Amino acid sequence: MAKRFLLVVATLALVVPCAYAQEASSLSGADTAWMLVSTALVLLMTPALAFFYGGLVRSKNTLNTMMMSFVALGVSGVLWALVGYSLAFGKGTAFVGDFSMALLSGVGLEPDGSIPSLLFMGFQGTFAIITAALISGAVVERMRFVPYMVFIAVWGLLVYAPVTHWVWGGGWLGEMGALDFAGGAVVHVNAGIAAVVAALVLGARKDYGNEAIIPHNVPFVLLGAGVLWFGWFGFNGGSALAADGIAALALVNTMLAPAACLVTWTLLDHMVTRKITAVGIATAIVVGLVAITPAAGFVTPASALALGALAAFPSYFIIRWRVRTSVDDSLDVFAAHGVGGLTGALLTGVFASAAINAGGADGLLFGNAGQVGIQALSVLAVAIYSGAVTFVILKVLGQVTEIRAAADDEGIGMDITDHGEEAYADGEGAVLLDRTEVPLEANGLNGMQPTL
Amino acid sequence: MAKRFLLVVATLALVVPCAYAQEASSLSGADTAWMLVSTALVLLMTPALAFFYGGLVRSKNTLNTMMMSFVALGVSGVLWALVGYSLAFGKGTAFVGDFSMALLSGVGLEPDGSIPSLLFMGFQGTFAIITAALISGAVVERMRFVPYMVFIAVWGLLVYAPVTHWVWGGGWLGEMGALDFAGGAVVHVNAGIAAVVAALVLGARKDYGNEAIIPHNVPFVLLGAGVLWFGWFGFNGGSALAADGIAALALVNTMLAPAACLVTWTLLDHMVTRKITAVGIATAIVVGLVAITPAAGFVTPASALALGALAAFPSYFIIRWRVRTSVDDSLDVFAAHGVGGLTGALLTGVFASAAINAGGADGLLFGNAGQVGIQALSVLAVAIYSGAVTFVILKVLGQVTEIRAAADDEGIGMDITDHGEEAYADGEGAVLLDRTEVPLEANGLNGMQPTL
Amino acid sequence: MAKRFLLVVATLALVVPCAYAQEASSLSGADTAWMLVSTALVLLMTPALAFFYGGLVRSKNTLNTMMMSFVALGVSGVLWALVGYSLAFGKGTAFVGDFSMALLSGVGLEPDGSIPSLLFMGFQGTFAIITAALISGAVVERMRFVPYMVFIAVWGLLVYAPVTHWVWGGGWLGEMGALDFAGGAVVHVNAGIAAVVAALVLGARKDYGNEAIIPHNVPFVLLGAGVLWFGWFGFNGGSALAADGIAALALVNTMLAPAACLVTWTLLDHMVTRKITAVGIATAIVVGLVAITPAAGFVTPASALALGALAAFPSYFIIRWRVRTSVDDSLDVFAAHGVGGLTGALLTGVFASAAINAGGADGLLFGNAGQVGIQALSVLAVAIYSGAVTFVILKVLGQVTEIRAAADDEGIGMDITDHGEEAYADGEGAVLLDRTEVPLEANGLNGMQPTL
Amino acid sequence: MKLIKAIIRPNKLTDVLRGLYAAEVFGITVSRVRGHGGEVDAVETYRGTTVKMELRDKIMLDIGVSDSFVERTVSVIQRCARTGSVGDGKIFILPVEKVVRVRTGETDTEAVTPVQ
Amino acid sequence: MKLIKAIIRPNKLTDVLRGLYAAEVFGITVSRVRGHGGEVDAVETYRGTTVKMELRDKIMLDIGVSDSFVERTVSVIQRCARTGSVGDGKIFILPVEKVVRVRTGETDTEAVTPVQ
Amino acid sequence: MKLIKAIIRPNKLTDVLRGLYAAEVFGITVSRVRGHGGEVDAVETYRGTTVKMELRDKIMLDIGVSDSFVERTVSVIQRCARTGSVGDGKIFILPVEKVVRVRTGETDTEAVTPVQ
Ligand SMILES: Nc1ncnc2c1ncn2[C@@H]1O[C@H](COP(=O)(O)OP(=O)(O)O)[C@@H](O)[C@H]1O
Ligand SMILES: Nc1ncnc2c1ncn2[C@@H]1O[C@H](COP(=O)(O)OP(=O)(O)O)[C@@H](O)[C@H]1O
Ligand SMILES: Nc1ncnc2c1ncn2[C@@H]1O[C@H](COP(=O)(O)OP(=O)(O)O)[C@@H](O)[C@H]1O
Repeated sequence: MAKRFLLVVATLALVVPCAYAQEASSLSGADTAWMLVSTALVLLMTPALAFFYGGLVRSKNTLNTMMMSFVALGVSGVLWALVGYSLAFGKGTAFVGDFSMALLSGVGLEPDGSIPSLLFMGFQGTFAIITAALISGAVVERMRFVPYMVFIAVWGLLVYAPVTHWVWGGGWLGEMGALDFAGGAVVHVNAGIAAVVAALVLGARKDYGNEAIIPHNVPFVLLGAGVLWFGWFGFNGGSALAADGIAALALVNTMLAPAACLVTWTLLDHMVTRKITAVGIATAIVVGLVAITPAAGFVTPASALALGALAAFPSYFIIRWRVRTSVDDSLDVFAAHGVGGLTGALLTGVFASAAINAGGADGLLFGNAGQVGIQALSVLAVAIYSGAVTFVILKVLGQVTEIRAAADDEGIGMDITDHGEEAYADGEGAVLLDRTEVPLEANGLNGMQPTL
Repeated sequence: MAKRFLLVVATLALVVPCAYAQEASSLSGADTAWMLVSTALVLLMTPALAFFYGGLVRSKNTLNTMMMSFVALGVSGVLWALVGYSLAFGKGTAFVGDFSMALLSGVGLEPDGSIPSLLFMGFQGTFAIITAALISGAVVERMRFVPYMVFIAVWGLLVYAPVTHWVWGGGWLGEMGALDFAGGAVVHVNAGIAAVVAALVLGARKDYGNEAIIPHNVPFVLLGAGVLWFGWFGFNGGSALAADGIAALALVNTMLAPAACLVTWTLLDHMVTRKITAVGIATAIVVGLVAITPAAGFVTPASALALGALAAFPSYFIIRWRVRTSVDDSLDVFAAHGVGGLTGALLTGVFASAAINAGGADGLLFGNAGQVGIQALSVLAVAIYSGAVTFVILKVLGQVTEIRAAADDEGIGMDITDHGEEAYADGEGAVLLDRTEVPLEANGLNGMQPTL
Repeated sequence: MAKRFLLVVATLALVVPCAYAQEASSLSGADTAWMLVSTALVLLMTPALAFFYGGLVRSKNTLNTMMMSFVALGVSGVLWALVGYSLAFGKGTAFVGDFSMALLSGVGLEPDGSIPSLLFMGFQGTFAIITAALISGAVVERMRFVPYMVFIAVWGLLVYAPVTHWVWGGGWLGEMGALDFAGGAVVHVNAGIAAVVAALVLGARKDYGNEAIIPHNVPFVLLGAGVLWFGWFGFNGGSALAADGIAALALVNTMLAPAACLVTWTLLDHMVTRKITAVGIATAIVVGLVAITPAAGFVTPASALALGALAAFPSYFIIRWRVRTSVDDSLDVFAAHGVGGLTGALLTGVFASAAINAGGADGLLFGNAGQVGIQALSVLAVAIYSGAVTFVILKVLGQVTEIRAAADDEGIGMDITDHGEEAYADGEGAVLLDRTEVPLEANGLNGMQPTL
Repeated sequence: MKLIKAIIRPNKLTDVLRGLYAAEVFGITVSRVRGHGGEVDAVETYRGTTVKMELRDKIMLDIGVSDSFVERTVSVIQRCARTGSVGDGKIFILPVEKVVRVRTGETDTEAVTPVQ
Repeated sequence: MKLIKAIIRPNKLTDVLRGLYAAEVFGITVSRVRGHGGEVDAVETYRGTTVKMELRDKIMLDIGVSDSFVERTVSVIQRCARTGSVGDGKIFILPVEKVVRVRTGETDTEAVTPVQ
Repeated sequence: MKLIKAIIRPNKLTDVLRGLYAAEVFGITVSRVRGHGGEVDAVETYRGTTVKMELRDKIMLDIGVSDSFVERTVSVIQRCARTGSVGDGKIFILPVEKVVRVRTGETDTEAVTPVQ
């Protein structure tokens, strides 16, 4: 947390009244309260993502898609605590942390900044979880579930943890001055690139391009978008690591940018197709949220409005173009998160203002053109590393096992084939098995009277 | 925030230990933390409303109904930042603010009370959004979407902002001593009256009174009600603008009043129809929440229980009566919000106690009968202004464009006609278009191998 | 709150910087902020439970099931404020409180610890609500709704309030040193035992064991699980009653234990059935949450991981076994909450560490084998009392009225028979009644023009 | 005995049912179907994917009637389901060899006479 | 060849299916339908709007059988679907001119004989 | 006039519709059904309750055609719906006594000729 934390403390000192009490070694109840909430909010984003993604697929793959998010809560969460956190925030080198905090050794209730270091670990863990889950949008409806679990486990350690270290863990990108308030590059570009690579490695769904594959439950998509927005206040606001003015700035920007993106998207939709779509509005919210993520605590609210509005354009047109290609990035993770994150990261370099946040830097608009270059470089570095390592992981995994569902299974739907369940069932024609296999003891109990 | 803020600081001083640190010019981390959370909570109420409303309509209008809420997050949110906030909280006159803070000029991280003024702006913005969205319940299933967007944009500036100024922005109602803790008049009476006027101007749905129009997804209604309740803790609790005793009072009252309203409604339902309905329980929750809104920080918990229980009666019977009239206030915005807000505002005049909140006033029960009169006047003023201006806006808009969907479109359902989407689709018989329109570049990519 | 509060203040003093301001008689803004949020979070758990349970039943009983949770928000909430709180936290004896705080007399904004005592009442009230609602999972699809309401009303006063007093209200279990951070015994064992007793008294559903009764909406189950997790951060984190290191510990443990449980359950599912099920993952999350509840603020994060992983085993196999018996604990409340709570309570006795929380105690692993005994005794006491009194309440109630739905009604589904509603309706073949019964006044209005 | 299979618009169902009851036809089975015919297809767009919806929601009625009821049943449906625009639907009359009422085992005409 | 169209109660489906399998009738198509007949209508209330539900959930079975199977199929359905209360349903027997199995092109009796 | 009742796999619907349009068969009614035949049953588990799903999702087409169209309609369906694995479905050809177009009152062959 090193560098980032210093910035935050610096700005903190300007706005918090009880600043005298804010030595590096003491907890702040207020900051702790806000970070407790933020951690809960970011954790909620993963179930929200499950609904956003789950509503967009066909009903026969609903559960499979939702579980790709839910399982990350387990797999990525546990691995983060065991090693990921240490690889990301351990001292280590400029490129990766170390194992000094593996198994959470030394991560306790002592302050890290003004909050317990354990809480910082938990907060960062929720980021690791959702980043992995984001990738799933590119591989739904065809990737086998067990290889998927292995993939996100490995990816979290080999890709997410080092990239986090680069930017926030004292690594080279942070040192270089790259601004990434809450994860434009670390989370969104990273997941977006991994997604498109995974889509290419897996290949398109067999119906892709031949049949109309349309969302089975758009209200779920809206539910997901709404709750993602809510959770994102913790994502961006919590990245201030304190309940201070910067948190307020980040939170309000996280309200304004998606609002502006939504309005712009609505106008684009109306001009291009004469219809304003619900899936479009949901997508716009996410794109606006993604784009403001790297900038949230570094730009003024007016800039956030502009940034949100601008971010609509590239993602809007790339989504329209993508579906006409053979790249089956099924739920447009690249267009929404990769491109949105890129736009946001570059525009951070344009709009950042040291006047609003002394812990940040000035951007192009305030005379520091170089920041755009630094931003571009940070995105590029993350994209190349993430793309390459994701490719290798999947290819190796593909040697060990079949990562793609059989064509028949794809036809039947992965809910039945991989999970043995249906999302919506009415029980007609379902016949109970197993009654005869009741073990002896149970048979005894079976003989109990149904009512006492 | 003038007057209101003074009240709050006054009460704050009584209960916060570190009161010495609470000068007008310093931030409180704790208050900031709570207001960050409250802002997020109130924002979440608009998606929640989308589900509350969306579940109550027929499935062919699900997305249209939900988007009427979601689009307010963009339109009303952006306009609030651009001008609405300044019109509401700018110094101005007793009747409306000014443009001094337009484009958020001068709204930064400096304290307004004990929180950053930007955060106060954001918090108030979430109120502007949901108030606009509330109105949509009266016009669903028949109002064209683009005119609706224009309507809420204009309404937010011409109705919501001035009325807010009257009560909270230093305007005449606040000066007069009207008590409105979190928006009984500003939000609920205001939206409720606008809703019934809009329903009358638009006319009834063509099937209204002829066909049974019943909720297509009651679980969504319950989801909406549950999440609204959750968000309302920020709405009412956050209106204390501090993490103090008054916030606790407001929050606990916001828990008790709906609970009491729910129990009363349940008994009424059982006595009148012999059935306790889920839509009834969801409605009761909302009515209880609406009724406690103006009173939340001014009455004791025991009064909140009484107030919640009493509030069930008028709304319950007005809903039953309304459906037998020709007034197609489709989702009973008037009965729930207009009447609930009125009941709450008047009962605030009855139950308010200066003993529990020195920043408030005594009500009828504590010897100050005049307060009921002030409350009645404030509701009346808001109702007349809101009704009249809403009428004018819609009539003018009706001159410019057709605000009502064609009868055929109403028959088909607005999801398809206005949004080109279906809420629940299985893709059967859907044929992919556009493959031939692939631009050249894309065609190139089209030739890419499906797997690397 | 007596004993528990002292522990908390003790630990508080160690970690909060402004400790000098933390006398028993002063409020802390930060702690208040966190407890405001926690109260809101726990309240949200009951709607979440409605979805968790509602998704697991057949669609014809969706609303009935959901309303069993929602109605607790009213019934249990109101009764808690009227008497329950006083019975639980009034001084009284070692076995039950008294009526000293009935009608909330004396429960105001004065501090109880570092938060307003009213807020403590509200926070505890949300626990009373969800505990009652939990039981409903055992009686869904067959218990009549009005008797159910009476049951939870009485149960809250005769079972929940006394048991709470034993552990947290200064009663004998607390005095004895039983560790129950957020309600392993008070909430989960208590509800789990009541559930299985209720299932036995009511008898199995008529289709149970003959027909396949399968979940009608698994996404709702996942939604419920996701939101329950989110709310549980308030449940466990808020039980620290302060925004301090212990809250952080409890919250992070509440993140890690379910994650570990989820991973273990996933592996079990894969080994036993070759499929990883969504209902399984949702169940695992709940079991992990239940198990960490008594331990959350007393064990290290590493212990939380172990505890979560271990807790998967008993619940997993008991669920598999239970469905082969004649005990129709329909949604496995016993296996998830009773057994999960038991496992958690015992493992708290194993993993508790006074080093991480001086307000707790050492467990078996840290040389204090006796703690396991105390834990076992506390679970046993709660189980016996809860089981016996639940049995008596239901038997008495069964004398007064029919508590079980008629077989025909069970066949039709309780949504129609008890609530006169359908969860999902398309209005086909629905005919509007009542138009002729319009009262005279309404008829007048009926004659109004549809458009102005 | 005949089986009358009618495909109609969903929003005409209420009218048709009322008409049938008035004509003393009480035994009716209704299903939700989708149909393709001469109607213009709706175009929908999901994130840039444009699709043509070639099927429209329709309602199918299956009505078993004794021979003497055929004509009036058909004419009620024709009258009540008609809007005049393309898409109003079709009526098929199929021969039936035997009808059985499950509850009583009554057959043919007795089987379709409603209980009082 | 005949097509047996049976309308039954949803909660009798499991029993009927078991009965049919026991009678060696394996080719069955099932649809969810709603029916109006002699049953009492349910009344529902939504926020003061009272509605009468004139249609009850039913299941329709379509079973193509060769002539020799008609009788036993009908009697199985009659036996397994009966509760004795109004609403048990109807069975229609329709003549079929030809049956084709898509997979093999087999027709008529061969088409409805299940694969081993 | 005949009514062709075809049961096919859901994922073959698009192909079959395309084939039918190409063969100038435009009037089609589609319903979602479930079928039991020779396919292996899916096994599902919900919290330890293991169930066998004996019904598979299928699509039923109802197509009213004049006699001259019967053969080509059947052959299009056979061709487009075939995968070769068990479960491809069946086609039933039923006699129809009369067809009426609701909108115009036209009957029989005119009734099934699509509007231009
Ligand atoms: N030949 C047919 N066989 C089966 N169903 C048909 C046939 N023709 C039409 N239908 C059904 O009737 C509906 C309306 O038919 P359409 O041709 O669009 O209108 P119209 O009958 O007014 O000319 C279609 O959507 C379809 O469901
Ligand atoms: N004449 C009919 N044509 C088509 N379906 C019918 C007919 N009569 C009854 N049905 C179907 O059978 C169901 C049960 O019929 P009903 O008359 O209520 O009971 P019962 O057969 O026991 O007298 C109805 O809901 C309807 O779906
Ligand atoms: N005799 C029948 N009557 C009605 N529907 C049938 C009959 N036989 C098969 N079907 C339907 O056709 C589907 C496929 O039949 P099946 O016997 O599984 O495969 P195949 O036709 O390839 O041998 C079934 O799922 C069922 O819906």
